[in-house]
Amino acid sequence: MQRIGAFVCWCGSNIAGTVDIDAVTKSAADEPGVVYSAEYQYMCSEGGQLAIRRAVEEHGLTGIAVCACSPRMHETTFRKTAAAAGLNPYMVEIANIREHCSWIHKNRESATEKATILMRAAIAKLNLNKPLFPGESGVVKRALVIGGGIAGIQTALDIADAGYEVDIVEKSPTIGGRMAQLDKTFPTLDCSACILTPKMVDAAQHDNISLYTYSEVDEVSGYVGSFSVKIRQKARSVNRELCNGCGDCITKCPVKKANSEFDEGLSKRSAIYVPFAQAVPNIPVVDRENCTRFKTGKCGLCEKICGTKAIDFEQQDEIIEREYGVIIVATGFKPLSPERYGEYLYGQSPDVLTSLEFERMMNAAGPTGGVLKRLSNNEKPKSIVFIQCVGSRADAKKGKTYCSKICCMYTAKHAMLVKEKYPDIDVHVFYIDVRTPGKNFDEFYRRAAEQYDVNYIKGMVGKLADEDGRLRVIASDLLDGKQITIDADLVVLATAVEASPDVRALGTMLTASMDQNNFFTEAHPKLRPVESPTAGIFLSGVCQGPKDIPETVAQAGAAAVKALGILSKNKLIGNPCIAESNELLCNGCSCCENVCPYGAIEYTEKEINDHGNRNNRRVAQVNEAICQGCGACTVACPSGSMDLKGFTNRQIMAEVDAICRT
Amino acid sequence: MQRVEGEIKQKAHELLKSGVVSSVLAWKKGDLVYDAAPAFFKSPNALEDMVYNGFCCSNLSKYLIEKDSENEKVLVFLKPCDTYSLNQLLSNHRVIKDKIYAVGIGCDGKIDIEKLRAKGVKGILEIEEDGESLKIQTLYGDETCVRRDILLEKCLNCKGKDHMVYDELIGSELSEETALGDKFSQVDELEKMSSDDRFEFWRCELSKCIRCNACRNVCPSCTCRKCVFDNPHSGVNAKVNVTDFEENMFHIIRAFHVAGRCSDCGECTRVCPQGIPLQLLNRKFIKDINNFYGDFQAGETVESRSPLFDYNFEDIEPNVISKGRGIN
Amino acid sequence: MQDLVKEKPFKPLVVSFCCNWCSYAGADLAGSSRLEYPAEVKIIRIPCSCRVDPLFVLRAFQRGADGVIINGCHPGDCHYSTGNYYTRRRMAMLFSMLDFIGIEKERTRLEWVSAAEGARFASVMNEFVGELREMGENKRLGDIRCKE
Amino acid sequence: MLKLPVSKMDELFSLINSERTLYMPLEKNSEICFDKWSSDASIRLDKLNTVKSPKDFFFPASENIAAFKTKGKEIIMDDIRSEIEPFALFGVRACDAESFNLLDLIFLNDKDFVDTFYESRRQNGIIITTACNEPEETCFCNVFNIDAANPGGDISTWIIDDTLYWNSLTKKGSGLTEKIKKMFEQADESEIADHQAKISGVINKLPFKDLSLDGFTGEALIEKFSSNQWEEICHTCLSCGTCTFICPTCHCYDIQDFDTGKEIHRIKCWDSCMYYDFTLMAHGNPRTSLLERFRQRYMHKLVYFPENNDGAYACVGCGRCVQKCPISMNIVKVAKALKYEGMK
Amino acid sequence: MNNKEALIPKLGIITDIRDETPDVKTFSVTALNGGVVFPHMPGQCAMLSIPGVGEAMFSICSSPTNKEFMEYSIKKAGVLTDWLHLAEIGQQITVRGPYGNAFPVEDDLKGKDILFIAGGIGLAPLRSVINYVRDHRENYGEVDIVYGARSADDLVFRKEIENEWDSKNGVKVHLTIDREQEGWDGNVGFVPGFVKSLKFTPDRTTLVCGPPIMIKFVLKTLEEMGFDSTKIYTTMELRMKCGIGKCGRCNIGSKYVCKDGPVFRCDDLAKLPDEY
Repeated sequence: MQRIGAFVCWCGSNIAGTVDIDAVTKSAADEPGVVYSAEYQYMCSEGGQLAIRRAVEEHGLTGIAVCACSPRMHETTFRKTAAAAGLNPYMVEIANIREHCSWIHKNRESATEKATILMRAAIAKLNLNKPLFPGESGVVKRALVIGGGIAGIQTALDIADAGYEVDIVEKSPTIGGRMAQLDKTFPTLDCSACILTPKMVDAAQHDNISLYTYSEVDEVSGYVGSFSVKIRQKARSVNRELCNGCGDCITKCPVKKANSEFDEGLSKRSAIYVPFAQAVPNIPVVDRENCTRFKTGKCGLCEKICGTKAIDFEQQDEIIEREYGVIIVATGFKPLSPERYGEYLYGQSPDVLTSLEFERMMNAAGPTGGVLKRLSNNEKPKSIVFIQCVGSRADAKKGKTYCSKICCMYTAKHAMLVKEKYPDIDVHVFYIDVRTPGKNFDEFYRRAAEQYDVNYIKGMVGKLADEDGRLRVIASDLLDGKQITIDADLVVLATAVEASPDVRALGTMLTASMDQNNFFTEAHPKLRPVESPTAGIFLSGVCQGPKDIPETVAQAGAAAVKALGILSKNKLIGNPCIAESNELLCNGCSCCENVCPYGAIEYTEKEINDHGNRNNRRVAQVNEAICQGCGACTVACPSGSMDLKGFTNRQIMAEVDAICRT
Repeated sequence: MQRVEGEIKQKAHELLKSGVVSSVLAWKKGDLVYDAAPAFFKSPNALEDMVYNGFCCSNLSKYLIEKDSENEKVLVFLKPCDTYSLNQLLSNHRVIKDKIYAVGIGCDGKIDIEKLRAKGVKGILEIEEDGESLKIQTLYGDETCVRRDILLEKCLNCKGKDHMVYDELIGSELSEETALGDKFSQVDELEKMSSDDRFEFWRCELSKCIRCNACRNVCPSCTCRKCVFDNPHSGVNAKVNVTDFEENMFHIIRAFHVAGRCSDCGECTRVCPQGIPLQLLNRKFIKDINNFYGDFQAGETVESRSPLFDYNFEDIEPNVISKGRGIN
Repeated sequence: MQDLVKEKPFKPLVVSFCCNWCSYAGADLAGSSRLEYPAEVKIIRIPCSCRVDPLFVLRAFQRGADGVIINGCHPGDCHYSTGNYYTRRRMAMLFSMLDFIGIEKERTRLEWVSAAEGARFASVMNEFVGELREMGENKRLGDIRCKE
Repeated sequence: MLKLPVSKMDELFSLINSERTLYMPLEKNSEICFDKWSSDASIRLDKLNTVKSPKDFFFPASENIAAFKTKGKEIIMDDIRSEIEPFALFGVRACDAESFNLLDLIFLNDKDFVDTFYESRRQNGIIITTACNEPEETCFCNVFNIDAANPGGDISTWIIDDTLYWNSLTKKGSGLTEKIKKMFEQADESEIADHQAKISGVINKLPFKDLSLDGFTGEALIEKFSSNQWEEICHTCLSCGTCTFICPTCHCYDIQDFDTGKEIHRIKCWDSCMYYDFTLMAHGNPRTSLLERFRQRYMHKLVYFPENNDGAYACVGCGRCVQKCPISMNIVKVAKALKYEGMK
Repeated sequence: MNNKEALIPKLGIITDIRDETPDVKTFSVTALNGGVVFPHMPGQCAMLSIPGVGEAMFSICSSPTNKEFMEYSIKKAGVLTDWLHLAEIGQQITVRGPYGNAFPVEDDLKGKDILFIAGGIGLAPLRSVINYVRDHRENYGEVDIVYGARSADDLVFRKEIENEWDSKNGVKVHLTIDREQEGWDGNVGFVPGFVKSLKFTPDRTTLVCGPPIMIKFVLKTLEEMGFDSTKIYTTMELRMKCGIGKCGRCNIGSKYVCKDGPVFRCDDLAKLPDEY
């Protein structure tokens, strides 16, 4: 039995104007558990709060029911008041008799009746309230960044600069990511490498940053503040400590036929290699699939040439176990492979390139040394056709339903770069819409179309046909409604941005939710765009959705700030209104686990004493640090063993009962 | 059937004797001809009373729940439809596969003695299966009956002759699909009625309920340690249905709590002493799930996840269903 | 004489569950915008629409409610990212079952109301109460003991 | 003894019904149970073995015994007891009629604690039994010395071909007979003898007719209680309440409060000793295991009850549990399994 | 209203609440217009209830000689008792009874030397007898009370024991607690061992009440000391609903605790199945 004080607020005339305060106050006194009821002009004012505190003291109240404005307005206020009066702050319930009553009803009689019922419901609930105590957990002052592209680098640098240690885990042998592959960046046309490589070096040299390249995340457990992660550092076959990066081994390697991932397969590399000249760290890696030593057991030239004895064919994958307070996902993207669209002849004609391949070709350090040529005959093309929206904005069966956001701009960039270098080449761009929202973006596109005379055609390309070595582009001009054909020497496909397909496994490990396109879901699409719904997991860059470089960097910084918000705390105070499992009732069926969006429910085998019967049972346990208190599990649980503190089954039923009591 | 019974006994004998299992869960012969009660057999000698015939209706998977706490392995015989329940129990972690040895056995439909009684046959002493017809000896003379006419409701909507999970199979060639047609036909019929008629129908049926909990306790998907209806702290507990509301609530919630997990094994209907067609409530949920979220058969695999614990961005809106009704 | 006894207009009792993050705020907005809707609607605040157990809905009817409406965030906007998707399935099942056993389907409803949709909240409530007024008292799913 | 052509039975029912409410086995929603007679009801006197025993006319599944209102610290108790209307049950089998005598032992015999709710129903109800024309294979009433051919109650009746024979056994019965006598003509007991013999003949062929309960006495209590047979037979019991609720002699009940919002009803309702929470207390449960609960039910029927009631078993052999138990467990099997325990 | 009906309660009012231990309170209850709600004999029980909260059986721990009010010492254990512990003076409750048999104060105990052995809250049912015996001191011989609890704080009726019972009128009280505790100079140790050390002669009539485990060991000790089980009484507690031997819960074998008990002579109890 509680000793409840009911306090009815006038809110000046806001409530008192329509609701008979006196009547509500009087009938509150008759409600079960109520030992004191009072009214006041403004409950939220200093005076009102004082009245509450005094009443708690004088009448030994155990709970406070305030009939006032929306709890969204002053619940916190009254909880503080309760705490100041020595009560648990969760022994407070608010009846919203302003927004939900006095402001919407004109008839005094019915408004008073409704206010009385709302008061009654709040008291009925309060009778079942129990003091709640938020859980506390410690914070490991270290961050993990998964992905070493520009997003990961930026986030890591920001966190490291703030004074916390960061580890970057990068799958490939070097950090740098997609941006390192780019030639120029829009809309300024500055050199991508020139702005990226210093950041890569910064990251490598930062005291607070440790790089784990050629590494992957194997296992994640724990929760915000203390994630425990297993990182698999794949065997490089090169001792990182001993290697001085001289490159002799690369020169000596007899295998020269491996496809260069960095050049999108347009050039070849040796079996022991660094992806590109500016790679960080500048330590080669043996590609065991192509290495003769690993294939046949013979060879070993690199080992012989190496002056520092850094080559180690026996090297094994190494598992590193670390604790982290936060994890930032920066897994980026990969361009969609257009092979599935037979109509574009990709993979059939060497003169059909993806934009990224084209980007490499235009790069002075690229496979052709920056010379634009047809790979079929090494001739300079006379006419180039760019096709946009390859795989983007398609129906779900054919490609991606979303707009990849960056293609319009990079295609304009490519067109412009071509025209600048080779003004005599005809450049055609097929587009559905040209989308240029962004600072100086539209100007950039117009410059391409107007100054550089790029032929923009609103149209859909139906198919390509190989006509005596030239590529016949058959398309419909949507503006004229006519079919047109253009003979091109080179066709460039602006392929969709696609989340790396292997991130789903990572998402599962992190219990971070993902959308059907394998992009990570943000906690709130508007208000929490860089946080995953899972506490302590943050999203940086394209892993959350297509973005250009400035947006990626901005989001990377934002993710860093959010992460720092946790790292800078010594203790995390949880929300006490979270799910709670009654182990005596739990039957271990996993229904709750299935619907928890946060992975906050774990099952353990535990000895349970059920009225003297002891046995081992599989029971659900809610991790206080992870649960956010949505209550999805409570309804999934058929036995009612899962309940939500602060909104228990009994409390909600009591409210229902009170409302329906006529 | 006799041959299969022999093989089953043989298998039970073999596994008990060799110590692979410490008990056998099967059916035991009683005094009355149609009496085949679920029973545990712990010694090879006891197996004499074991029986497998047209009256072995019980879905034995329910008895496997928490057998894991006893550090012993149980041999269980499961008809094809029972294996769906086992899978469901496995996926809900209520049964540990290692603790059981499941032998799938063939089934050609089981007989509902209540249907025979409803035909006015009294004083049943002997029943002889003669192909598709049954010869019944009673205290009041001999009767005959077409087997199909007195098959259990669940057999008329047989899920097929395949076992979903088993360690080995015996007599699966015996299996015969006995399904007569669309298992949703009765649900469809009800849906076609007016709301008033449906209300009337269910009032008549549910008012028969004596709240004996047989439907719940026999259900292999109802596996709560303590049902909300038994828990004084749940706020909805009650020993009997005092009002029609309690009848409705009990049956709606009973069906809802197993929606997406109910494999339609039909045990609830079989055991209801009052003959309430409880399967209709479960099948309504199954039909809705199939219509709204795609065909789903609970217990088909251990991995299958209840559609109620899943979602799609484009799921149908409840208001549309209740207004349109025409989503079928 | 009988003609003189004016029948009291039927006032349906409506229990409205509102998700704290969207609909409850939407209802607050309706209030601060002074948008009228019938006083018969009584709101219960819940953290997410997925907190609504079918038992709560039945409970409301048992205790004499004439209609129950559950309000949550629009699909995709759930504060907890997926809660309302589960609500949608659960309530689809429950409403369909209520309909199946002959309870007037119009007595139950699931609506998506965002924090910005004060006007919509008011209009949904007006519409719902309007329909309930036409339908009259809930006679099929009440507990006679609670109505006496 | 009186008699009446079966064709005039409707008239008879109508007449009885005008005097007191008449109940009998009727078919409703494909269920046959005792229900209020009306001229258009579907009467099923061929199916006296209703699934539910008629015990709920005297011991209803639930009844309000008190109502309270609370206000602050105050409790207001309302008198909610209502008068019981006079009624008659027609078509009660011999076994079911005997079950009321057993319930009387519980609810009426202890003069200090008479169950007055039961008492007033009993006082207001007249039991008109009907001999079983076709005992079923599940019947074993003869084991309890109940004669299906010669049923008890206040009035017994026989339906033989086209004639209804009527014989009052008690004062209450004669009282009713007096009022309707004009419809009948006199009959002689010899007229039903052949029929009774025929029924006895059938009973002699019943599978369980030779069930013996020798040795089920208080003396063998500990031996029966400690038998290891319980372990064997209880194992597959589902702990449902089917047997309890359809049993004409089971009489365990619970007392629960229901808050209607306006007042609190104190309800006395059927309960089953098979349920886990039947004996659950805040600090433990004397019967936690299925075995203990299962044993309690049958020990009560076969040992405890006779020990407390001069050897009367709490079973009348109606055969309902034999027919309806979901797992075909029943009192016959238990009695057979425990037959030799404690026998000297 | 039919007052004959045993299941329909009477109203009572809580007139006093005393804290005995951290989880035991003693409630004084009178009829609405004062006086006891009904007369009883020592050892009998009553059903107390708060409508809507629950109903449970409690031993009446006041002596029948107290005609002004009844007392119940109640340990916090479940929904109803939790509620009662939060109740205030003036709270009305419903009471029905008296139920069960009583200690044979007027026959078997008369003229005998009596030994009371209690543990924890188990003193509550015996208190009624003790006070009855004290009030009719001339009818009984020597009286010794052995009482133990987990700690000194868990001893109920401590003031009464020390101020009114001990060493008055030839009543001796022997207290013990399970473990050493600061400020305790009495005996330390479990009740059975303490009983043994006190070397009572086996001609005593003994009344035992306490937790089941204690009872078990006390009975064993008494047997060892040569006590005759026909002169040992104890009182049982099982789940009870009706209080009148009908609802079917509280039986041990064919005996109903609410009707045939709660007081059992140990030789009778030994004949019953071990299911309590």
